[in-house]
Amino acid sequence: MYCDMGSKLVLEAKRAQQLNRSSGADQLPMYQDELIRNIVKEVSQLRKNADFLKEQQEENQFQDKVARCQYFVTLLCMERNKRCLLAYQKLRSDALDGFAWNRNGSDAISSLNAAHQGSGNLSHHEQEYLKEYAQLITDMKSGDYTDIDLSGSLTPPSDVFIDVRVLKDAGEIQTEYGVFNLIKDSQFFVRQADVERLIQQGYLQKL
Amino acid sequence: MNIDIDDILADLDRDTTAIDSSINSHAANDTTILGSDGIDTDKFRHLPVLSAVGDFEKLMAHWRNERMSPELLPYPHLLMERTLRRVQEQLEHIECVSMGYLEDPSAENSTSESSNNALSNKLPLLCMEADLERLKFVLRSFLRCRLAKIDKYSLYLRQFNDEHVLLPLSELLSRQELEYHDRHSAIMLKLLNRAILRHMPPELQAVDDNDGSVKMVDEPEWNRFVFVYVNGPKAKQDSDPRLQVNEMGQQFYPVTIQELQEEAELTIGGIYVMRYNVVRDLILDDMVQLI
Amino acid sequence: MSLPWKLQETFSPEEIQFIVENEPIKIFPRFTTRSKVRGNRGNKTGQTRWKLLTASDEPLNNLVAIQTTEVAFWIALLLKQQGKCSIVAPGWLRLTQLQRFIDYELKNTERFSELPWNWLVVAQLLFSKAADDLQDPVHLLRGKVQDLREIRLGKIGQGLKHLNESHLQLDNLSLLEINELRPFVLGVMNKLKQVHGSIADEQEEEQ
Amino acid sequence: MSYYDIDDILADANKFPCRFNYDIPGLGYLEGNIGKDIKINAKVELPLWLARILAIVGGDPGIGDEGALPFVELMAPDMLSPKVMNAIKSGPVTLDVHSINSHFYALAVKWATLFNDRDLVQILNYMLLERSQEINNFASSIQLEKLGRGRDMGPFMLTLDEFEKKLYRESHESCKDMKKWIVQK
Repeated sequence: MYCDMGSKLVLEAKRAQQLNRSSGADQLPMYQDELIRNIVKEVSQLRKNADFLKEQQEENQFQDKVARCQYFVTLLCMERNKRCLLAYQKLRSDALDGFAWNRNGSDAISSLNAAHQGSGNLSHHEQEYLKEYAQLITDMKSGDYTDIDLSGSLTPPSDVFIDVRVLKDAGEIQTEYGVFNLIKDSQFFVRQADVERLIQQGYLQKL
Repeated sequence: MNIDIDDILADLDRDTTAIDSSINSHAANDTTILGSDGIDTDKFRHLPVLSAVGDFEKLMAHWRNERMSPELLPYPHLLMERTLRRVQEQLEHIECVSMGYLEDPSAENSTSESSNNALSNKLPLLCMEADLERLKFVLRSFLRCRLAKIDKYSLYLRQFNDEHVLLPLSELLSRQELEYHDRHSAIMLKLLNRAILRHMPPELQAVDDNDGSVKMVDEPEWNRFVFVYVNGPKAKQDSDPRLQVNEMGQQFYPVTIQELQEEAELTIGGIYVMRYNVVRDLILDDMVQLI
Repeated sequence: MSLPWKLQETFSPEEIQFIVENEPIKIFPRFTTRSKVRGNRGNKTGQTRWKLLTASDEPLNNLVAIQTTEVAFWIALLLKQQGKCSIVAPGWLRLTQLQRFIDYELKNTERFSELPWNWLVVAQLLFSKAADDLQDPVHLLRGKVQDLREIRLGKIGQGLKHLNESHLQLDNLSLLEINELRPFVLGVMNKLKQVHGSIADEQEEEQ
Repeated sequence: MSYYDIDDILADANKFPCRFNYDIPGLGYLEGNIGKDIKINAKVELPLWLARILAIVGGDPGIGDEGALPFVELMAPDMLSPKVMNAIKSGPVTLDVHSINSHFYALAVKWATLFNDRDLVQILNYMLLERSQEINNFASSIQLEKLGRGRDMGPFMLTLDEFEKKLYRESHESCKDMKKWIVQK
């Protein structure tokens, strides 16, 4: 049956959605290149059928809808395939948007590459999209909104100053409250905003 | 730093609480006034006083409404302009103050105990930092929420300029948001075109075709349920002609749930779960708050 | 998405806490700021003037030790953390008062007692950060608050059978309780609305 | 409902029995006879995205659409059979909705819309309220330490359809976050 492949693709999208939400990790399953190409082929075939049916109708001057029903079904099949393809791609690009924000814009691709799975699961177009969207975030962060760090934490700052323990040597950091030498196992009372990235990177642990 | 406008404003604020109500009415129109400049020192004595704290309260209300409403609400241009300016000034101010501390030799420490003491001595600075972080958080969360909605309704917003004359896109969004909307739709469409649409027959290449068996352009879910708190007019003396009084002497807004052809009462001080479209006007007028 | 899906259409408990923290609360400061000359913003005297954007700074620039004043909750907690004040717990946060609320909850199965809209957040924050400022032993207060929460949750559970496609009035529920309920109540009511909407539209067409 | 809604697209892929009201040339492939015609009264299972449209379009514009039959007649699927409806009425909570159809509510609503089926709406209303209370019990009672994945969620959880699963998941997240917040304070 036409469009069965489309439904299969959407099932893949559902899987991607669940993976994304349950793990909370920045992950997407492999881009279904082959399945998509096959669906596109099916659409071309449907298109040929439709052209043929239309020609036939014009030759025979079929007027009534019943005679044109096959043509109508062919169009609906194409429409359905389009919806499946777009929904799949849209779900993935929405997930990519999330990656880009989590990774603070600019270095999205490289940090995705550095991460466990890399950007290999993305299509060529998706990689380019991610790069461009990351650039857009970087640009948004400058200008009028520079001061508020748009890609910063969305958890309210309940404790602006916190105690942290150093998990890995991280060298010296300069803050408004002086220089801190981050040596493994030492503890500090610091401004959370100053060390947020270090916590995310696993250098520091909030106590 | 020369004259600190906020200090003067703050002083004025204390002495002139009487004009508070005019601030409110001014602020209610906040979103529709465009192009007015930031307050300059010569003019500001003639303008209503807008305190930082009052603005923060308004920002909180905008943030909470934006987070819970299905639609993208109008960008509060003037409020945001004032607030962003204050953030910048406060950053400079804090830097200025902390420079003073850094020069103080007792502040140069790297052990936790002594920096603890040093921090305690800097209580006001610590507090100002925390205060600024809080403000930055709300601004960030507010804007990120708006960007998410701009993405969600990207195509719907594209039709905005011709269809909805009430508020053109350039007023609904900030300048930066407009740019974001343009650029993000462009790269999104590029992706969809390259990956899919260009492989489709010409008549199936649109992304905004609403004539197919499923509408392509998503509108906000106007009748989605929301939690609301009915606050009524801000100042007691301000009466709202829409208000009625029930047999128990309580003031309420009569509302109609169109789809069910049902009437309901929204009592002042009450908490309700209501369809968004039923309370939309009251929310935009600040008589009802999304919670 | 630029807003994580978990924050879409709801708040996190931390965000509710943030909202509540902006409310005023009474404190006994342990230090004085009033005597300083107003407008002295320099640091020559070692005294910095408080200048805030989200909360009134006037009381902070006019503190007199052991004289109660009202400041934003988050400031009270910050001062408390630094040992610079004690917090005046609200009147309802007493064993006798809480018992009265519990009695009311038990007696009135159809209504919620008129606890403040922020009671749960205020109680939890004071328990963990200002236990020594409470009038009654904190473990007993915790118990009462836990009882209240459970009784109210039970009542909410009972009330869920009244969910409908029209609207609901939920007076005296606190913001945190509403937020906890939100996904469920809205999920069910939106679905009920959809179920009933499926025939409502037809009805209009018939007319 | 959105164009990009994954669950709506999947729901639409479900097949419903249809009866053709016309002889239609070339559509034989719908019942596995490629190249053949479809005969009047032929009973064919069609995905809802197709059946829904064919059930409202048809007739002959030349004669005027008044009284013209649509291409197909949609027939009640098993998931809406009297047997299932009775099972809902007698014990909505013990019903294995998932095994009946994993998009039960979505499809039932689509059906009610197509046929203005008031009885179905009443049944759905009852079923939704009864089952959602049970869902809430599960969503709110599971304890923090039991959150490890793969743990026995109880047989009821396996009977949920996609809407119910989502409702459970979101309610559960909310209760869990709340419990975490309280423990941390």
